[in-house]
Amino acid sequence: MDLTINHFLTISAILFTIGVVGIFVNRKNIIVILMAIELILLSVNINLVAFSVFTGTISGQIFAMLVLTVAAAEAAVGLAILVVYFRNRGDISVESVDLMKG
Amino acid sequence: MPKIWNWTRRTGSARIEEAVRRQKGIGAKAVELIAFYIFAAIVTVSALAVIMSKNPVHSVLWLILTFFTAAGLFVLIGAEFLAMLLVVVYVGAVAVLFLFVVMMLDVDFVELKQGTLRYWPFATLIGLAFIAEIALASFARDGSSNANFDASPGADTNTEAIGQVMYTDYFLLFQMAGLVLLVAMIGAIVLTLRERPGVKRQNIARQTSRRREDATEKVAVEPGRGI
Amino acid sequence: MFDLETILTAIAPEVLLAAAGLLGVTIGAFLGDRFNGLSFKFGALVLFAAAALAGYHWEGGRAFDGLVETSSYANFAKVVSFVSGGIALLMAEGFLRRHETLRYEYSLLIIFAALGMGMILSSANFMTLYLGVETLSLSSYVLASFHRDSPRSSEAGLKYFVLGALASGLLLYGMSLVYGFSGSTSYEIVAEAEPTMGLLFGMVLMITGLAFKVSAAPMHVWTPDVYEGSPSPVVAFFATAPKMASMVVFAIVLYTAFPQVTAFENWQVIVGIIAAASMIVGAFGALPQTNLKRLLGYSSIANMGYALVAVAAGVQYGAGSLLIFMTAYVIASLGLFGGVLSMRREGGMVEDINELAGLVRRQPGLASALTLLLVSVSGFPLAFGFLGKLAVIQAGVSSGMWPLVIILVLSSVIAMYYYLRIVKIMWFDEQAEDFEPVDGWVTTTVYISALVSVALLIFVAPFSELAETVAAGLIS
Amino acid sequence: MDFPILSAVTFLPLAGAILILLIKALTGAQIRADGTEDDRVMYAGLLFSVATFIVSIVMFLSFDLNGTGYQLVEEVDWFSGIKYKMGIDGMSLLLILLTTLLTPIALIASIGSINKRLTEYVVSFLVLETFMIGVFCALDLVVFYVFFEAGLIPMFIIIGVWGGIDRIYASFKFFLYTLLGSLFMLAAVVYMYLTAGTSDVVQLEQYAFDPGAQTWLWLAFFASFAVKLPMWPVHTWLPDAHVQAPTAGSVILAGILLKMGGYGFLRFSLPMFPDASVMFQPFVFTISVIAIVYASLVAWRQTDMKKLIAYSSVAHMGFVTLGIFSFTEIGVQGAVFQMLSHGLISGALFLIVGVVYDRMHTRDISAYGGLVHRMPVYATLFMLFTMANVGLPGTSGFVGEILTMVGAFQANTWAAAGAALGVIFSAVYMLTLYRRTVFGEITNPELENIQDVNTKELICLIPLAIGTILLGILPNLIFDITRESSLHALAQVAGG
Amino acid sequence: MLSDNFITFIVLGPGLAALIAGLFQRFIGDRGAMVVTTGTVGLAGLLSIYQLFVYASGAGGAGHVEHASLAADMGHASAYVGQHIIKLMTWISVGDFHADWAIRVDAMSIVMMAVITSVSGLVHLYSWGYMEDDPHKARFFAYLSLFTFTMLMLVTADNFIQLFFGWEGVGLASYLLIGFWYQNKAPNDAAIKAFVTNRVGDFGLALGIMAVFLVFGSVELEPVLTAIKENAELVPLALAEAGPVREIVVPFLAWDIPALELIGVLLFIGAMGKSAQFFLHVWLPDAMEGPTPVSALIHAATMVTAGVYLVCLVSPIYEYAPAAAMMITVVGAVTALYAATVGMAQNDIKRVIAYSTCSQLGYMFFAAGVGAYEAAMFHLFTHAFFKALLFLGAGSVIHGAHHEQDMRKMGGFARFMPLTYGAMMIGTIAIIGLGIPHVWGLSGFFSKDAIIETAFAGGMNGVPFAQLAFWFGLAAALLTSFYSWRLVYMTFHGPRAEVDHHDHDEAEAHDDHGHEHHHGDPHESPLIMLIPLGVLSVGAVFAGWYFYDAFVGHDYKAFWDGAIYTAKENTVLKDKYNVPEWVFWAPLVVTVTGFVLATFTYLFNRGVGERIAKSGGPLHSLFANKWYFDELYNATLIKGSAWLGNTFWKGDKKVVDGIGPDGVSALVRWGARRMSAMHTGYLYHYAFVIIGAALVFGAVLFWRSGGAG
Repeated sequence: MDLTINHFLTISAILFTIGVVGIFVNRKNIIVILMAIELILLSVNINLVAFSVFTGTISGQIFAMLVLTVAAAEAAVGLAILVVYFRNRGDISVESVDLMKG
Repeated sequence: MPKIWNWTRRTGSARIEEAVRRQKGIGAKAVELIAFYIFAAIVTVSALAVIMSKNPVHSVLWLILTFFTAAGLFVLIGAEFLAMLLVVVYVGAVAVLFLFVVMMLDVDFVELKQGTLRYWPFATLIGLAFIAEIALASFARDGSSNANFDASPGADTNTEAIGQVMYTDYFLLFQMAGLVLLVAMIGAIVLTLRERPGVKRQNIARQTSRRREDATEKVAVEPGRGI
Repeated sequence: MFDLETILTAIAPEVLLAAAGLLGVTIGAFLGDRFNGLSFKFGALVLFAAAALAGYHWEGGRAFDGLVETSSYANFAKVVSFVSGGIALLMAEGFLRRHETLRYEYSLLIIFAALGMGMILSSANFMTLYLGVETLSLSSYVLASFHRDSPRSSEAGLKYFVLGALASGLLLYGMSLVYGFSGSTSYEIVAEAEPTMGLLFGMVLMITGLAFKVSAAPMHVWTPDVYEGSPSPVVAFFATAPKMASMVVFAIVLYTAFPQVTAFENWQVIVGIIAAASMIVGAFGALPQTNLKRLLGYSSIANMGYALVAVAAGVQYGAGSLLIFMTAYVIASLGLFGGVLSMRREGGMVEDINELAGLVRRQPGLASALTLLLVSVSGFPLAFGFLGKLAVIQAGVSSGMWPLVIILVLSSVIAMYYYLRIVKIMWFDEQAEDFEPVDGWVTTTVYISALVSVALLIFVAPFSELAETVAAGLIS
Repeated sequence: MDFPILSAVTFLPLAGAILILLIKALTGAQIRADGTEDDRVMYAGLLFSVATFIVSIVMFLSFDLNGTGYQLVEEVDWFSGIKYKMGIDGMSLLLILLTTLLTPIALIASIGSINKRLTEYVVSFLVLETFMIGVFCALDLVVFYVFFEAGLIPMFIIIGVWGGIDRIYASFKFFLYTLLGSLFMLAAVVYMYLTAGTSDVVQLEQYAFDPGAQTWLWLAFFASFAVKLPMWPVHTWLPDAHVQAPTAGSVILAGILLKMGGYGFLRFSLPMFPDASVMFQPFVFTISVIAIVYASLVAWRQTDMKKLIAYSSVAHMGFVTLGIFSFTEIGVQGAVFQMLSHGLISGALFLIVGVVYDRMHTRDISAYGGLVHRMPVYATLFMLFTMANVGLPGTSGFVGEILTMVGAFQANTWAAAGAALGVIFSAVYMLTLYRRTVFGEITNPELENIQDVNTKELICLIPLAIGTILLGILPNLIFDITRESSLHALAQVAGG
Repeated sequence: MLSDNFITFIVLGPGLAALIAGLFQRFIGDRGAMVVTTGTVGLAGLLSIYQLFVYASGAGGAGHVEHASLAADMGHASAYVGQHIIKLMTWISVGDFHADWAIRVDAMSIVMMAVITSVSGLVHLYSWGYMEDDPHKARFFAYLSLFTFTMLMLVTADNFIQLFFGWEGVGLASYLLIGFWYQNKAPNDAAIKAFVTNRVGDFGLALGIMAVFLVFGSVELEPVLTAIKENAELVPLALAEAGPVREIVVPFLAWDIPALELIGVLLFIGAMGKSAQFFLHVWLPDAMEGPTPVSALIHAATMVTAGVYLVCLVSPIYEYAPAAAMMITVVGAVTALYAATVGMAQNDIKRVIAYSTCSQLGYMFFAAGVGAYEAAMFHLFTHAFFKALLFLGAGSVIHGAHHEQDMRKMGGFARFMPLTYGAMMIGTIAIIGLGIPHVWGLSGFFSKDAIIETAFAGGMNGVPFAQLAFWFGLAAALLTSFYSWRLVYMTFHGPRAEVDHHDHDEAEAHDDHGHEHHHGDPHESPLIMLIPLGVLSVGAVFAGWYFYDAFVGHDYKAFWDGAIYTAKENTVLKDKYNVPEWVFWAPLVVTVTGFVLATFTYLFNRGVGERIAKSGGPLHSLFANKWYFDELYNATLIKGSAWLGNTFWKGDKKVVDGIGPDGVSALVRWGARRMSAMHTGYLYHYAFVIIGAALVFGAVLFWRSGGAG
């Protein structure tokens, strides 16, 4: 049995799902949400790389590289916002993020 | 294992590589698969641990593990350059950033992490549905056909293949990525940098020019009263 | 390979914006706070210049091996986006000054956001699209939490960020699937690929991600909160330029990357569902609102729903309508947020709609202009918004999407209710205190956009012809 | 193209409104301490509305009564093949004249009784007048729609600002109800534009829509016109709107706005969807008759004078639909006549109520009684309009009713019989109203010193009284003008 | 010689006078208004009587031929030629629907004009005295003249629409006059009742006119009636098939009905309302709330006879609509008897006369029903005189008794007002139809006996229900005699009753318009009121004798000159000479019987009547309470429609609004609250929504692809 793309797609899907679930199952800590986002981006990268290799095109890997870059940027901005938020509220509990609703 | 792959890369051409791959026989495939399953298991478990662990510091650590393992997966199919980037960027920069922030935000994490258990069945359901959908969509493709399998098309090595297009075909993207980073930088600075008047900073010149008269004050204290 | 002329034909405005952004960073580094005030004029000027450039290179072109390809359709959207972005920037200055958050980074972020918009409008490749989206998004996240000392602002930024990142993830995952099943990230090649299930699923995920960017339901969830929490000038920006750009990109991506019959049939249904949901959510959600910004947030959701009806109609019927509708919406929104920015009392901003009570008695001009703008944004005859809605209905009818048209009609009536409620408060209720005067940019914007809304109702012919022409260009 | 007289009539009031606003803006707000405003703005508005009336007379004179088709046509390209096209035939000519007549009357009636926010008031009325005239002039569906809808805003403001206690509810109900219907029409208009490739009324009349499509298009148009007219059971906005609106608002509402529905049926539904119109005839008859009987009975039980008259309007508009959908020349002519006549009568009745409302500030019937002792002239005028509303021969009310019923009788005897039943009830409720307010002893001591109608009120009422009687005795003045357009409206139905 | 100018003046003059008196009363004053109206109407009366004589003396119309347009070939009774139309102007002309303002002059209209204007003139004059103390004299006279005008328009209409104008116009005038004393509730209620009940009749009339138009495509009298006479081939509108008009069947509501029957019945419903026939009679007694001159003019002499006039006018229709005619016969006969029974038990002097009117109208109707239209018209003509006389006499009594109307409080007035007494005696004898067969009698004798005889003749000829009508007529004659004498005895004979001014609320009402209290004896009325009584007495005595031959006698064909049409088979009028001898004598017998009974009960044994009333047997209660018709209508129709109105009104708010705008808006608000509540502000909910949406969209995709893949 060969190592096929489906193996990678599967693991990517699992990772993606874990990331997604991580976002909304987490009720206490925003920072974990940010990490979940990183997981999602990682899953995308696995996808891209796998596709790149299995279709024999390079652009997927380039794409993955860009995603990586963006992920870093996102992490920076996200954490910056989180810090600002923490400064204002003194708390990073997800459940306290409800000043605005309705 | 990397050795095998290096050899394969050197053949340079996709067709030859394919032929070689076919010649490797069942044993090699088995090794690949075993490696994959190991990595996959670790990735899954550690990813789960990221979102489940009670302490965010642990989460970060699990995240690092996830990235490492994922890098392993990349290596497994020959995307070495990206594997390297993943480790460097994520583990070196992002995860550390996370750790840094986690440490900086002085939160009682233990207290935060309570009572998430009851959402899990539901979340699992959603997750399974999601995986099912993705699988349904993706596996429509004939998975066993790896006809175009090539991690470094048009080049000998993976890095070379990327390098060939990075600054040529995808020059624009490279620039744009730079701008994204710039934006992120400006954003991070504008949000977090602040010069608050109350903050005590070290002023060496002032410290050194300090005299005793400035620092002390003589007070006549009446007996029995205190200051 | 790097033929400058080709590049400029395609993305001259973006080049300008990038250069100006970098220049701004440099100037800022040297001048520091002294650049704060100036930067707004600088930014606006740059945006207007970019708009002019887009107009100059109207026909657009293709560059970077097809990474970017600009059409006149995209340029139309660029002009509107850049101009509205510039105006939003001008309106921001006074507000930020009063709130002591006047910083040149604001202008830079707007410039970069505009750059992102330009890039996505010019994109012909998912990678370009993604980077553009991220440039826009990251700027937006920061802008949303620009009032970093305000809990609401930072919460808005946080929500926007987390959900935005999630949506980006979906978008990206979709892109990866599309890439995987077509073998390319170029629209052209994707368009010719066999629409396998994987491709279609990727497309669906992409739609989900893009719908988030245009704040269409049910990916709208961030919108009300962000509108409420973010600083008003930022919301004025969010409601105008990026909406225009994202919506047009939404259309361009669907039209150019997924034109296959199977794909079209599927995305039409899904976009239709999104449109319907948006119209319903926008109509119902706004009803109980008392915060004007939040209300306008829901209103924008509803309006995006209308726009998506045009998108769902397909390139042949909807492309031109989309431009007309979005332009009308942007013009009206600019004025309305000018109104929001005018609501200043006792040194602070007020946002409750009841603060507008009896406005017509004290500031009849403002009240009348706002009334006209509300009329326009509600798609009621008397203002340009009507033609926008007419165009959308036309798109819906011509593609035979009757259920959508009926939902559009019903939701319009409900939406009318809350617009009317504002009119009622301004005209019928006993008056509250006067608003304090605001700077000229805001007032001018309100009046000009009201005037333009009315004028375009009458002298719409050149405009609509232009929209039709550029849409026709998209089809061929 | 000759002098665009139609545009002149249409936009003169708007120009006046803008001018008044400009002058006010330039001279500064003149709000006195007690919140009242300078009366001069009212007279300025009056000036413009009277000028409009005069211009409309000029329009009347330049209209060739023997001509066929649409006259005084103006055409300017608007966008995408949609034209700003104006033109009138006999029916619209008269409705425009009714509009330009009632608007000054409404403004005169407001002098003295409206004393807050005069500028806005006058401007609202002038703007409203422009839209109303525009509706009757428009020969392009989109243009028609614009005018048709746009009128809601000023009326909304009129009810909402100067209305009674529940004015908010009423104004919203009025607005949203009518809007809902109209939006369906808009969708239909778009469909027609796309199918026929034009929104030009003249061309659409020639275009034969597929019968299946006609059904839906007819329904969409019906949704709009039925609400506007208003037909049962979508009539409930009307009593509320009337009760809450200021007198002048009610006059315009009943006098003109309601007519847009009937006008729409004649101008669009019949010529453009003849098959569907025929198909829906029983349906329209049914609800028309229900409207007549139902509204009459409800009117009888009212305690609020305006509400009573409002329900009576519902009943009377039932005759209009009855006549239109009889598809006979007699019925259609009768319907047109009924619209004009009802414009005069109901307008006058609302003015009549306004007279005592201004003095007593109540519309409760039980607060009155014995007015004849103090207000003989008022009682006389009231009697005249009561009888006109009852449909007494010799007044204009009769002619419309009998013709529509004669028309309906040919199509469906049930409908005619039901309508005739409504005529009985109309006598019941109007006479009851009259007896309880005008006759009897003065029981309410506040009525002891009530003054009879003054000159201003007479100026408002006398033209309407003259019109009511004149049209009752010489209705052929009208029929000669509307014959052409009535036959035109029927041409497709009869032919198809 | 008939003159266009005279006739035009007769018709339009009163209208003009009414206008002047009504609109310019402030300028010309009460006296001016009275002079103008009385003068005009009086002049019109004189002229119209002159015209009548001119016409009648023309020996069947030969003399009145002045205009070329008037039928040159007289004597063609079957052709509708004996008429002349003065067209004033076009009224309504839409398609085939053409109605002019016109004056149609033929025998019928001339007779009616004479009756109307002469009685009206006298009533005007009478009112000078009767209304002397009323502060609103100008208004009153304006109304009277208005009535006269509209009534004239009615009888001179050349089309159904103008007829309807007059029809409703007299209704309006009646309404105004009944409610003349508007301060009080009773007159107002009565006025509304009258108007509305009439409207119910008008409902039928209007539908009838519509049916006429449907069948004939015209609403003008001449083409319509000619078509029937000639049995023309017609294509009714909305029906495809042509056919001879007498055989056309039209759909009406759920039935297919012969056209003429339908029209006949519908028109008769109109006549029932106006002429207060059974079922629609309830308004007439109440109408007595109006001033007495009004009762005399409108509710006795003229307006109420409009129904009879209408039936006679469209006689061709009924000639070929046997069922409709039968209906008329039955309703007329029943009314004649019914009203008479009620009349016996009333105590209000005017109400007695009102029921008497009702009853007499019944006579006229059944006469028309059996085909003796001429007899109906004749009775209408004579009745106008003696009934007006009775009313004016009653008015005089009331006036003299200080507005007391209750006969129980009268008695022995004969010596206080001998002239009035005399007039009333003449009226009474006239109405009971006293006369010696084949010899002579008062007006009522000639006309009523003619009716009874034709009814019998009709019975012989097999006209359905004619026999019944005959017997009912006889019975009614008995009762008529009884209650008429009862009235005379209770009022004028017997001991002088104490007139107590403090407990009659009817009179109370009139106090505040200036009528002084005369605590004392009744008195004779002023001369100005007595003159009309005198003139009418002359009419009541001689009119029947003088016009018998012309109206129903040997010259009738020439006199009517086609204005009344009878089919060839209809010979009742001639056959009335062929009835058995006892039929001639029967009316006299019953009349005398009634007289004897009344005399016994109310003159010789005063108190018997009162005892009967007090004992309140079921029959008496039934009669006294008008057979409980008011109660019945109140309980069913009025309460019913009030309930319906209330229900609808509540339904409007609860159901129509509740399901419609209010319900929808509540639903929308509810939805909006739910929608708003969904936006919890929590990130995880938002994220969930987004993910869920993606899932759903994916599912949609798979579902659309049929689960493939």
